[in-house]
Amino acid sequence: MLITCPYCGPRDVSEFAYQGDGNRTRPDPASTDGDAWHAYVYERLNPAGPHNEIWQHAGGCRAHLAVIRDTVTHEVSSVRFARDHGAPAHVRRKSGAKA
Amino acid sequence: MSPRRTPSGGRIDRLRTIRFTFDGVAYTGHQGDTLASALLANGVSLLGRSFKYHRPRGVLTAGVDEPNALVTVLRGDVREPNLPATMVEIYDGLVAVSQNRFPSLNYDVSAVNQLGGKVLSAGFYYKTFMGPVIGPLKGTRFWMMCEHFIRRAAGLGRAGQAPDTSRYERMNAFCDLLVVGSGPAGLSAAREAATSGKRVILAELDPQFGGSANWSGETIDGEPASAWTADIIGELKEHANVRLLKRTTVWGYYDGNTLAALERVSDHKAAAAKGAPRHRHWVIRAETVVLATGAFERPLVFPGNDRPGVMMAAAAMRYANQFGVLPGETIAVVTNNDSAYRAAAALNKAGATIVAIADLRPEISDDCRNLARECGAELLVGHAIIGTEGGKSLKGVKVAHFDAASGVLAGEARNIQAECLIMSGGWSPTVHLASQAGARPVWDAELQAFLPPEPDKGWLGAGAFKGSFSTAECIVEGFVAGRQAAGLAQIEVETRPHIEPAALDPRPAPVFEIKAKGKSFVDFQHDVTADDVRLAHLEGFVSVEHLKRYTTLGMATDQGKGSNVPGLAIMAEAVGKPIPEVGTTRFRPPFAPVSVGALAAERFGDLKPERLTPMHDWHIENDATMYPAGLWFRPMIYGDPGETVEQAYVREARTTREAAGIVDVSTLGKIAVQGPDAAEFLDRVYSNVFSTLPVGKARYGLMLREDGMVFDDGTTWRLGDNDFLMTTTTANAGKVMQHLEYFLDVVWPDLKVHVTSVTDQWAGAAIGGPKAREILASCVTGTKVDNEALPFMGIVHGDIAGAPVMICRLSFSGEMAFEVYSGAGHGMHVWEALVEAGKPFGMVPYGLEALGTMRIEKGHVTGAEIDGRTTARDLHLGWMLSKKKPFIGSAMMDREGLTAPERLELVGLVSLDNRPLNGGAHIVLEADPENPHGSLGHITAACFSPMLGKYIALALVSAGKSRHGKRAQVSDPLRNRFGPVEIVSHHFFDPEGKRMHG
Amino acid sequence: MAEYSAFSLLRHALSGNREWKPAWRKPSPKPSYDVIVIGGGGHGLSTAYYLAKEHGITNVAVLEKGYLGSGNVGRNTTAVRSNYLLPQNTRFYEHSMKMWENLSHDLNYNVMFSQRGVLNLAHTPGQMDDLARKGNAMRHLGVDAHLMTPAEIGRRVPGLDMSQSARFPIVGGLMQERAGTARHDAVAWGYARGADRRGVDIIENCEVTGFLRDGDRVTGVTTSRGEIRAKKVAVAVAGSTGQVLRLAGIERLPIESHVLQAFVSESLKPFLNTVLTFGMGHFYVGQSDKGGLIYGGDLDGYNSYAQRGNLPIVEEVMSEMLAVFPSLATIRVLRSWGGVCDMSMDGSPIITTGPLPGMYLNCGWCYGGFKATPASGFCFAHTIAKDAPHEFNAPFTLDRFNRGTVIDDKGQGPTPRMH
Amino acid sequence: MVEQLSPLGQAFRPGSHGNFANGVGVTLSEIAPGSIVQAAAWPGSEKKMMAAIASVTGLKLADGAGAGAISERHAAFGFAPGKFLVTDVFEGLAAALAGQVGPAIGTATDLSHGRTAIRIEGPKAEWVLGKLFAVDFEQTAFPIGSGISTVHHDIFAQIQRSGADRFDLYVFRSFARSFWKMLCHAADEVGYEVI
Ligand SMILES: Cc1cc2nc3c(=O)[nH]c(=O)nc-3n(C[C@H](O)[C@H](O)[C@H](O)COP(=O)(O)OP(=O)(O)OC[C@H]3O[C@@H](n4cnc5c(N)ncnc54)[C@H](O)[C@@H]3O)c2cc1C
Ligand SMILES: NC(=O)c1ccc[n+]([C@@H]2O[C@H](COP(=O)([O-])OP(=O)(O)OC[C@H]3O[C@@H](n4cnc5c(N)ncnc54)[C@H](O)[C@@H]3O)[C@@H](O)[C@H]2O)c1
Ligand SMILES: Cc1cc2nc3c(=O)[nH]c(=O)nc-3n(C[C@H](O)[C@H](O)[C@H](O)COP(=O)(O)O)c2cc1C
Ligand SMILES: [Zn+2]
Repeated sequence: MLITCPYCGPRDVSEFAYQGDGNRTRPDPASTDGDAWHAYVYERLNPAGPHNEIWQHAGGCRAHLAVIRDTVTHEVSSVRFARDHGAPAHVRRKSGAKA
Repeated sequence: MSPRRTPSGGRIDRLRTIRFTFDGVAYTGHQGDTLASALLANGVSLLGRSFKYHRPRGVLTAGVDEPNALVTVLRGDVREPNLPATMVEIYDGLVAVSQNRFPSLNYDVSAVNQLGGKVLSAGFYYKTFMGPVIGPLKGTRFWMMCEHFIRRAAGLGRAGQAPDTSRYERMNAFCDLLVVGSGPAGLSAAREAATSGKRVILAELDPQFGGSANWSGETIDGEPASAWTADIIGELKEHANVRLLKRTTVWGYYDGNTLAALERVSDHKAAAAKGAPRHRHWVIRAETVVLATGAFERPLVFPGNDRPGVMMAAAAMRYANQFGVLPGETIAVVTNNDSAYRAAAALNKAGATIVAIADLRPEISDDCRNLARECGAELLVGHAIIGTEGGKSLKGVKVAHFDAASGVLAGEARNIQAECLIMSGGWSPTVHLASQAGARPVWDAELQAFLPPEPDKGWLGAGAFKGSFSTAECIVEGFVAGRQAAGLAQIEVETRPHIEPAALDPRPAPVFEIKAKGKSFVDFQHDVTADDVRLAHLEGFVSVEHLKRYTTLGMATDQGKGSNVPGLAIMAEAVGKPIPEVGTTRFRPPFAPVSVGALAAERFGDLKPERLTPMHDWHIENDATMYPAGLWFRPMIYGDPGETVEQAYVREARTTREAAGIVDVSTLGKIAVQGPDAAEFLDRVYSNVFSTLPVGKARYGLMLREDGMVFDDGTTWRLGDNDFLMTTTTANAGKVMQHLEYFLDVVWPDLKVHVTSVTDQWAGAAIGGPKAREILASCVTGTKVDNEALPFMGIVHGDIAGAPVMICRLSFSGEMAFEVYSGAGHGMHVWEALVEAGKPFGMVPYGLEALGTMRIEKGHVTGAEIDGRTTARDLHLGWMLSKKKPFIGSAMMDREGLTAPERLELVGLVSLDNRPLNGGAHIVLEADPENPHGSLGHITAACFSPMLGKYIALALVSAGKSRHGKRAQVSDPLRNRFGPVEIVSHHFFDPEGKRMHG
Repeated sequence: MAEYSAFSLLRHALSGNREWKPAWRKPSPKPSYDVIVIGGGGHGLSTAYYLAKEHGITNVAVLEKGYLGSGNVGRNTTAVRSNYLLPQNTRFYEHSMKMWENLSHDLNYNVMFSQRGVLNLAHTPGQMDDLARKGNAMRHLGVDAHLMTPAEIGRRVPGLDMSQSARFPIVGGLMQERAGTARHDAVAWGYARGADRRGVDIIENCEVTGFLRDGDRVTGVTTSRGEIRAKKVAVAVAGSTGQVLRLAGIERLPIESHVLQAFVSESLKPFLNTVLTFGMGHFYVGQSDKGGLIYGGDLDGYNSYAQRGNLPIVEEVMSEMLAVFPSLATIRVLRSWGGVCDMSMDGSPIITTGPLPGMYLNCGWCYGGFKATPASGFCFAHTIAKDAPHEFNAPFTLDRFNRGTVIDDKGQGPTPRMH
Repeated sequence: MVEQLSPLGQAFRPGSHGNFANGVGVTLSEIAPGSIVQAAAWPGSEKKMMAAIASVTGLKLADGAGAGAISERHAAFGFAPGKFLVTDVFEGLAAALAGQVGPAIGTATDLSHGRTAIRIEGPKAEWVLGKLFAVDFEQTAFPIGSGISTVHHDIFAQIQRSGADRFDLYVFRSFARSFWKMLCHAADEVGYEVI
C-alpha cells in the first residue's frame, strides 16, 4: 500500500503510523458529558468501504494526514494534511483557540 | 538405463562438466543443467517420495510447478530442504540428498502406508484416535500418544540447526513498467516499452530469458526462437532505462502495485561472490505491470499416473530441446489436446522412439495425424491409459478404448512397453499474480481453463497468461501491452510474426480423469486421489475450499499449480455442476516458496539496531554489565571481580547515599517544546500546571491517557519563556512524542508549538549523594551551584572542562542530586571530568540496579507501576491532578471503575523473613503453597535496601493503603517463595525529603 | 456405537468408503426459528451446539454467508491457552481449556487438540518478572504455569538461539503445558456436525443483509436466501461485527476490524513440539502435524475488511522468526493469508444481551478467540437461553467502557491495534 | 572549544573494504558539520523562515517540498511542512538563526550534537541506499540539493542529495554506530572506502 503524503509524495505504508478513526469529535475539554467522552474515546465508526482516517507520516515528515481509504480494497482516494482538514472545524476552534 | 543424454543438441554447455552428488553418489552434468535434467541424463529416475504413502516419485515437470522431485541441498551443515530438483541449477560440488524416506530412497519402510489405502482416506484423522473416555488415556492423552507417532512420520525435508552464514538483502526499486515473464509475450512487451525511455524492469524466474522460446523448437520470422530471444535481450541491454532480472520470481502482488520478487543471486554458484547475497528480496513499485507469465500444463488423472517415468509432455520436450536429455528411450503419449504431438515430435527428433500416442479424443486433426506419423508412433485415437506398470520406474502402460463423451472404457486392455509416458491434460494460464491483485479468474469453456478477467487495476496481460497459446499471438499481445503500458500510441502490427511450425489447435477435450481401477492421483505430493475427492463430496465437503481443506488438495509445496483444475473438475462432475459453479480456490502469496532469510534481509542476524549513549564505550571499558532497555543499552552494575549482582548494587547504592554516585541518564526521552503557546500546551497535556513555572526552573509532571490512566511522568524544564525541555521515561519517549504531535496536529492545530526530539542532542549524567554538590562545585565553571544559585528544581548553565553544560538540581535517588546535561558530542568528555572530580570524594558510577534500589527506597514509580492499568490515585499521585483546568484524561479519570475502593494501590513491602522478594510475586493474606489462591496484588519491584538493611519491595495491592502496618504473605508458587511481609507506605526512606533538599 | 471410530473407519474402508454420510445436512432455511445465530464460525457453531445440548433449544439456524469456517476459525494459528494476566480473562479461558480437554469425545470428532504447551520467551530480567506475575496470577486461579530456565528451554526447543550474545538473548520463559493447538477446521466441522445431529439447521451461502424489526425489537433477518424470523437473533460474526450491526442501525461500537496475517512454511520433519512466542516483538510459531510451521506476528495495523495482508508485516514477522531461530533462514514460506479480527478497545471480548431487544452479541475476540470457541459458545448459549450472562462472561459487558471496568490485559488503553 | 566526539567509535575503520572486483562502488565518510539546526516556521511564515535562512547562510531555497541548496559552507533543505534542516561547517549557527527567527516566525532548534551526518558518494550510492530505504533515489525523482525524510525500520533519516552521486544522511546520534555498520554491510557487495 502506498500513501501519497502531500509533502513527501508517495511512500510505502511502512513509513506511516495509523492513528485511527478520523470521524471522532473530541468534546470540549471542559465538558463533563460522559457519553460524549465515551463516544470519543471508545467508539469507532468501522465502515466497510471508504473511511476517514488519521495517519501520521511517522517515518517521514511526521505530519498527520487525513486520509480517505477504502477498508475493503485498501485504495486511498484522498490524502490531506490533518491540521487543515482533520477534525471538524468547530472542534478545533473551540478547544484550540487561545482566547 | 532409460533416460539419457542425447549426443547433441540442447542449450547446455557440453564442454563444461560439473560434478555433484545426489544421496552420496557422484554424478556429472553440464553447465546449464538443473539437478533434474542432470539426474535424468544420468539415468536416475527415482528422485523422491510422496507425503502420505511414500510412493516412489520421479520428475514430473521442468519448472516451479514440480510436486514430486523435492530434494534437500546441503552447504556444509546448512540444509535447504524441499527444493524442486527442476529449479536447482547444478554447480561444482553441489550436494543434494533425497528426503522423506527411511532408510533410503530406494527402500523406504513407510511405503507400507500404501497398504492402509482406503483407511487412510481423506479426513480419516477426524474420525479416530480419540481414545477412551475414562481411564489413564482419557482426555487428550490417547490422541497425543498417537500424534507422537504421526509426527514422527510427518513432514517432508528436514530443517537444519546450523545457522545459515549467507547474506540476504532487500532492494527497493521503482519503475514505470514491470514485465513479469520473459517468454515471447514478455520480451515483446519489454522491447516496445524500452523504446519509450520509461523505466522498465523485466523479471524472469528462470536462469535465462526467453521462456518457452528456449525450447519450443520454433522459428520466428525464420530465425530460431532462441536466437530471436537473444537479439531482443541484446537490444534491451543497450537501454539504460531497462533492468533485466533473471532468476527472479515475482511472488507477491500487494496493494498499491507493490510487487515482491525473489532474486536467487548465488544459489547456482559454489560460493557467493564477496559481499554478495544469496537471495535478494526486491520490492518493486511499478506504475504498471505486464503479466506475461505463461501457462502450466496439467496432468491427467488415471491409475498409476504418479509412477516415475510419467512426465508432463511439455516438460519432456523441454528436457530434450533445452537440456539434451531424453526422459526415456521408448516413450508413450497420452493427451486430450494437440500440444503433446509437438512434444512427441521433438522427443522423436532427439532420438526417442515414440511407441504410441493415446489420444482421449474421438477425432483429431490432420496436423496431429501427420505429426504422429512423422514420429512413427502408433496412433490410438479414442484411447486412454488405464494403468502403468513397473516398480520405481515405468516399464509399460495399459491402454484401452475410451469414449470421451461418457468416460466409458471399452474392450480389452492392451499393454505397451515404454520407459516413459508423457501426458497433457491441457493448460492452465498462470493467473496467480492477477488473482493476488484481486482479479477473479473466469472459466473459458473453449480452452477448458481459468483465464484472467479484463484488467481493471494496475496490470495488463499478454500471451499464454491470457490463454493465447500461439507464439504469434503472444508476440503481438506483448507488443500491444508493452506500448500501452509505456503510454505509447498503439500502432498496427505491420506483419504478424511468422512462426514455424504453424500453431496447432489449443482447445483440449474436456476430459480430466480416466476412471479405472487403481489409485489415480490428483495432487501428487499430497497423495490426494480422485477417490478422495469423491469421498469429500460424499461427506458434504463440496465447496472447493472445503474440498481443499478436507483432502489437502493444492496445499502442498506446489500449491496445486497442476492439480487444482483436475481436482475441481472431478468435484464438479460429482456434484453434477459445471466447473465454474464449483469455483476455484484463492491464490495467495507467495507464487512460489520464498526463503525466510530473504524476507528478513539485512535484519537477519541483526533484528534491531543498538541505541548507544554518548558514554557507552566508557561503560564497557569500566566493566559495566549492560542491560537492554528497549533498543538502548544501559549499565546494570559496574561489578567488581567476584561480586554478585546484589553485592554490586548494594555497594553502589550505599556509596551513593554515603558519598556520591554518578549514573548515565542520557536515555531519558527529551523533547523540545517551543513556541508562544508552549506553556498553554503543557497545561493541557500534563495533569498539573506548567504555565506558572518560572524560567530557570523544572517541575515534575504527570500525563494521563485520554481514558484517565497514567501515561508517563518526567520533569520539564523551562529554559525560556517559549522554550521548554520535557523529559520522559526511556521506554515511553517515542509514544509521548507521538501523543504530543497528534494533539498539536489534529486536535489543537491553532497552538503555536513545535515539538522536536532532542533525546540525542543531550548527554545526561546524574550525580547524587551528600558529596554531590562539592564534586560539582569542584569542576563547574561559570556558575555557582550552591543553594542560592541552584535551589531545588533550579537550572543553571556553566562549563565543565571547557564544555558547556546545563545543570538541573533534581533527584530520583532521593539524594542531593544534579542532572548535568551537555551536548552529546561532549558527553564522554564531561562524564570523564565528573568522574575525575568525584574521585577524591569516593564517588562511584552506578547502574540501573542501584538506581532501582534507591527509587524503591523512595517509593518513586516507573514503568513497572505505570503499566497502563494504574490511575494517578492508585499511585498516590492524586495531588498532581489539577482541579483548576481540564487536561488530557481529566474527563475520564473519575469513572466508577477507576475509583473503586478495591483497586490495586501502590504500597511498600518489607520482607519479614529476611529473604529476597521477587518482582511478579503475588500477595495473599494466608499463603497456601499447595493450592495458591486469593491474590490481593503483586510485587512490581524489589531489592535489598542498604539503608533499611532489609529486603523490601513496591507492590500494587488491592485497597493497599488501608492495609498499611498489616501483615500479609508473599505467594510466589512459580519460584516456590512464600513468607511473611509487612505492608507499609511506599515511602521507605527519608519520607520528608530532607536529603535532597539538604 | 459411535458414528466415528477406528472400527467404523475400517468398516467403511472395506465397503469402498461409499457409505459415509455428509458431516452436516444442507437444509434450506425454514421461515422461522427460535434462535438464529448469524455467523458460521467457531463461535456461532458452538453456540448452536450448546443451545441444543445444554438448553434443549434445537429449533436453531446458523446462517453463514460463505462456506462454513470461511472466517477466522479457518484461518487462525490454532494456539489454545489460558495464560492471561487478569482474573476475568483467566477464569473464562481456563473454563474453555477444560472444555477443550474433552472436546473430541464430546463431539465424537477428533479436533486434534494437542496439549504440547505454549512457551512465552523472556529476554530481560524485567520481562521475567512480568511473566512471573502472569504465571503466578494463573497459579492463584488454579491454572498450570511454570517458569523455565534457558537450559530447559534449549533442551525443549532445538534450533533456538540460546547464545547470550544474541541481540535479544533468551533469559527464560513461562510455560503452560496444558496449552497447545487444535486442528482449526476440524473444530468448525465437528461443532457443525454435532449441532446438525441435534437438529440445528446449518445454512451456508446465506448472507444476512438486514434485520427485521418490531420497533426496537429484532424479530428476524433478511438474507440472500430470503426472510427468516426468529425469537432471538444472536450475532457471532467476529471481524464482520461492524458490518452486521450497521445493518441494525448501530453505527459505532468499541470495535475496529483489523487484518492479521498468518504464514505456513513448507512441510518439515517436526522439530518444534510446542508453541513459542518471542518476547521482543509479536512473533509466535508452532508446527502442525503435517510439518508446516504455522506462524504470525503483529496486525497490519489499520482498519481492514480485506482478508489480505501487506508486505512490511511479512518482512517483520520473518525477521523476528530468525531472531529466535537463525537456522531457519533457508526454510521457505509456502503461503500467507489474512483474517479480519474484531479488535476491542481493551483487548477483551464482549458477550452480552443486546444491544437491541431480541439481539445478542458476541464479539471483540481480537486475535485470540479460537481458544475461546468452546467457552464462548457455552456462555453465549447460556446468555441467549437465560437472557442473562453466565458467571464466566458476566464481566464481558458492552457498558464496561462507560463504567471504566475495562479488562485490559496488555495495559494499552483504547488503541485496538495494540492489544 | 571541546571537539565533538564521533559516535561511530571503533566501527569507523578507514580504508578499503568489501568486494573490489569492479572498483570502489562508494566512499563513506562522516562529515561532522559544526552546526546542524532545525528551523521550523509556523504555518504561513514559511517564506519568512526561508528569508531568515537566506540571510544567515546565503542559501536561497526554492518553493516546494524538499527544496534545498548547498554552498561550500552551508547546506539547507526542507524535510517537513515548514521545517528545514540547516547546516554550517562552523559552530554557532543555532544562535545566529535564533537571532533572525523571532517567535512570530517559528523556532530554531539546535541539533548539532543530536544528529550525525554521514556522506555516501560514488557510482553505486543509489544502489546501496536502495537497499535500506523505500525511496526512489534516481536523480529525476530526487534532484541535487533536495532533501527528504525517511526511515530504515527504527532509524529515522533525513537525506540530502548533495551531488550527482553524493548523498548526505542525517541520523539520530544514538543510532549512528548501528546505522554506519549497516551501511558498510550494504556497501560490501560493491566495495567501499571509508575516509
Ligand atoms: C491470522 C489469525 C491468527 C489467529 N490466531 C489465533 C490463535 O492462535 N489462537 C486463538 O485463540 N485465536 C486466534 N485467532 C483469532 C480467532 O481465529 C478468532 O478470534 C475466532 O475464530 C473468531 O470467532 P469465530 O470463529 O466465530 O469467527 P469467524 O470464523 O470469523 O466466524 C464469523 C463468521 O461470520 C460470517 N459472517 C459475517 N458476516 C455475515 C453475514 N452478514 N451473514 C452471515 N454470516 C456472516 C463469516 O463469514 C464468518 O464465517 C487468530 C485470528 C487470525 C485472523
Ligand atoms: N497449447 C499450446 O500449444 C500452448 C500452451 C501454452 C503455451 N504455449 C506456447 O508457450 C508460449 C507462451 O508464451 P508466453 O510468453 O506467454 O509464456 P512463456 O511460457 O514462454 O513465458 C512465461 C515466462 O514467465 C516466467 N514466469 C512465470 N511466472 C513468473 C513469475 N511469477 N515471476 C517471474 N517469471 C515468471 C516463466 O518462467 C516463463 O519463462 C508460446 O510460444 C505458446 O505457443 C503453447
Ligand atoms: C493452521 C493452518 C495450517 C495451514 N497449513 C497450510 C498448508 O500446509 N498448506 C497450504 O497451502 N495452506 C495452509 N494453510 C492456509 C490455507 O491454505 C488458507 O490460506 C487459509 O485457510 C486461509 O484461507 P484463504 O487463503 O482461502 O483465504 C493453513 C492454514 C492454517 C490456519
Ligand atoms: Zn510526509
